[in-house]
Amino acid sequence: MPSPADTDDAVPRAPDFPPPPLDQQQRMVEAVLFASAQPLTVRDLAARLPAGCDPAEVLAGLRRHYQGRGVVLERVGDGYVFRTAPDLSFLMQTETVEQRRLSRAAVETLAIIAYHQPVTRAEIEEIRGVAVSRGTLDQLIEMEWVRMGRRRMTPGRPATFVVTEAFLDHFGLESARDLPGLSELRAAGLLDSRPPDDGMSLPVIPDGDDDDAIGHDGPADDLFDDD
Amino acid sequence: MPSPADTDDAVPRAPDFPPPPLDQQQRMVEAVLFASAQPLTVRDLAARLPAGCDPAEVLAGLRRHYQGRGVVLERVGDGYVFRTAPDLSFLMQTETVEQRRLSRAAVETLAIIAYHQPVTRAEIEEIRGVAVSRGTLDQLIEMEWVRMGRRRMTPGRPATFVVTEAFLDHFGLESARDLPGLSELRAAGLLDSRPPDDGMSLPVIPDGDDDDAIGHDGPADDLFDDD
Amino acid sequence: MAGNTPDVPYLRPVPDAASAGGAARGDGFDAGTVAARQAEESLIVEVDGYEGPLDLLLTLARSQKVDLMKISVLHLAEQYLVFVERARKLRIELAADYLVMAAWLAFLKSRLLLPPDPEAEGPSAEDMAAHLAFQLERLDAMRQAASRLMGRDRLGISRFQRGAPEPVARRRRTEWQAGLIDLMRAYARLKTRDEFRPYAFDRQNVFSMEQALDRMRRMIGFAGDWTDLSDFLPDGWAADGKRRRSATAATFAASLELARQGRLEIRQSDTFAPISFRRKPAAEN
Repeated sequence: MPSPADTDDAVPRAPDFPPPPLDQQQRMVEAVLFASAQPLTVRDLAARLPAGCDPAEVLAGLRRHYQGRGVVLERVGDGYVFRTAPDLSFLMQTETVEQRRLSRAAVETLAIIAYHQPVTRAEIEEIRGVAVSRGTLDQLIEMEWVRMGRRRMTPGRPATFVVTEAFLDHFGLESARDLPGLSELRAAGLLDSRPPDDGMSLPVIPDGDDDDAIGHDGPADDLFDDD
Repeated sequence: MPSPADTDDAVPRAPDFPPPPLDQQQRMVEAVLFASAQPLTVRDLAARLPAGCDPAEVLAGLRRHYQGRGVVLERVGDGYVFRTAPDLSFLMQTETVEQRRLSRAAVETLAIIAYHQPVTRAEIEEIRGVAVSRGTLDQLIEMEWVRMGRRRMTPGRPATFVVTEAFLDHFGLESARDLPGLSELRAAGLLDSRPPDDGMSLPVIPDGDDDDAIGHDGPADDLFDDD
Repeated sequence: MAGNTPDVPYLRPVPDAASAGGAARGDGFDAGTVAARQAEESLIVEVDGYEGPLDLLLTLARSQKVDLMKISVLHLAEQYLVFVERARKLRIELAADYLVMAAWLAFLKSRLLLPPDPEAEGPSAEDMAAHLAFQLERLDAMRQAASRLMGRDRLGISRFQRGAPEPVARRRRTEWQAGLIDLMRAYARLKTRDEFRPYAFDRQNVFSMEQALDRMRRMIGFAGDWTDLSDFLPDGWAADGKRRRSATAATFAASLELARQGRLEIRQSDTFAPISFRRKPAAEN
């Protein structure tokens, strides 16, 4: 078994023991770098390889061999290391996709922004009849379906909200103007036909943060359940 | 960025988004396999690669590419993994993993399970002529070289034992069919399970839980010491 | 197999003096006998290393220096019995399974030496011998397989995994499920909210027939004489118009139900005149 080179050794190694051919040296460097937990320097490699090997030369050849492959030989400081090719780094992650429904508050807020954009938060609250929580708007902005528009030139200069291209993309709309109008919604049967107004409407209940919590059409249905 | 394959998706991915060319797929498989210390199956690979890729197709080419290199692509059961070429082990003193010392009983039991799998504990005892201690099997199971197989459909429904993929990986076997000398042993009838007729079987002393205690510090342990 | 506990070694250690003395007294025998005796004694000294009778048998079988396929089981049985006999002479206490094996082999030996008994049941002596030979060969084969296995290019000894595996980052991405239809429904709901919203919040102003029935059942017992409907309305419901209407309607409906059950009488002197109730006297009985 060849012993590792120990260049500083006082006794020179038998010079009549020729170093392995370059392609064998390349295999050796390849294997050693592959198995190593840390980058290895030329000196590290020389210490591991049989006497007479020339790691520097071999490294250059190895680097060429891996050029354009899925794995590349990188230099890190003084050391060399195999790494996944940078353009393939996307393979080094797995993505788990979680399907979730938007909360009712979020859908309603989104709908209002889509139909009324640019719209201020106060206007959204007026239409929804409840306060809009910071979280709901943040979520829609984070999803990139809603973004801030221009400030309204009214006292307080409130921010407005508009829908984004990503929103149009997701919902398959050319523009927000393509959203069907109320009469179309009614024609499409999307408006529930409820008992007519009996003039007993109540004032809007101002709401705290959790506008999600209100049980919406629950109680109304129950009242008329008893046959 | 290409999204990961999600073959079971109800909505088929845009078919106008063709899979990458084969040489790119090979790079990708190379990168993913190179990054992993454990074998990955074709299915694992497909889950990581862009939709439409066919890892099985590029694996053969990749294997050829690494033939004779310092690092080789090995097949382990259903998986594929890069390992350093065995002839270069002399370079790897630094990486050599201290192997847990296996008792002679454990090594023999392992071999019997590998060659006779699925095999019951009673059958192992019949072959070895001594009781198999719980500890020996536990050790092999803990090392993840052995696992429980199906129960035998015979009276008492005894558990059977089989070897694992980690076993194949450790011993550099593509499959249990590649065990050395398997076909010769089979041809010689030495792997037949011959249930001994009454009066023919040699006495096996049924044992308690810990016959491992026998000869623990005796010579038996040393018999199969590595090196 | 009573008396065999796993902790008991198969053989008690041989006192040094006994074995050394035995070997020393080898003078005078011819060289072959001395070698044979030494071989046997070395077997005994090593007996701690045997993993039971089959292991010992295999070692003895190897000393025949023939292919295990051609082993003489008769000879092997004799070797084993000699071994056990010697152990006894050396005052070595053999474990029970060694003695059981000795008895079995003695039986096999006698069967092999006697002419076959045509009346005998069970396997023939040749079958038993063949099976023993098979077991020895199989154990030997498994031992060889084990050492070949351990001699393979093992992971971490000859073959190595990637020293710096690259981690796979796990990312969780949330895909929000919302279609145009959800959006339009939500908007439609908002725009028509006023049409049905009151019902959602009007529960406090509605006195249900259940509540009215409950209340009247409790009250009617005390109403011995005609009592006006308005006296049955719950506290605080008579002042507000909406609540009064709801409570009046519910109470009247409840009274009809109680009248139907024969527990109550209803009286109204004229159209739009006040309605009054009393407990139906018959209901007392």
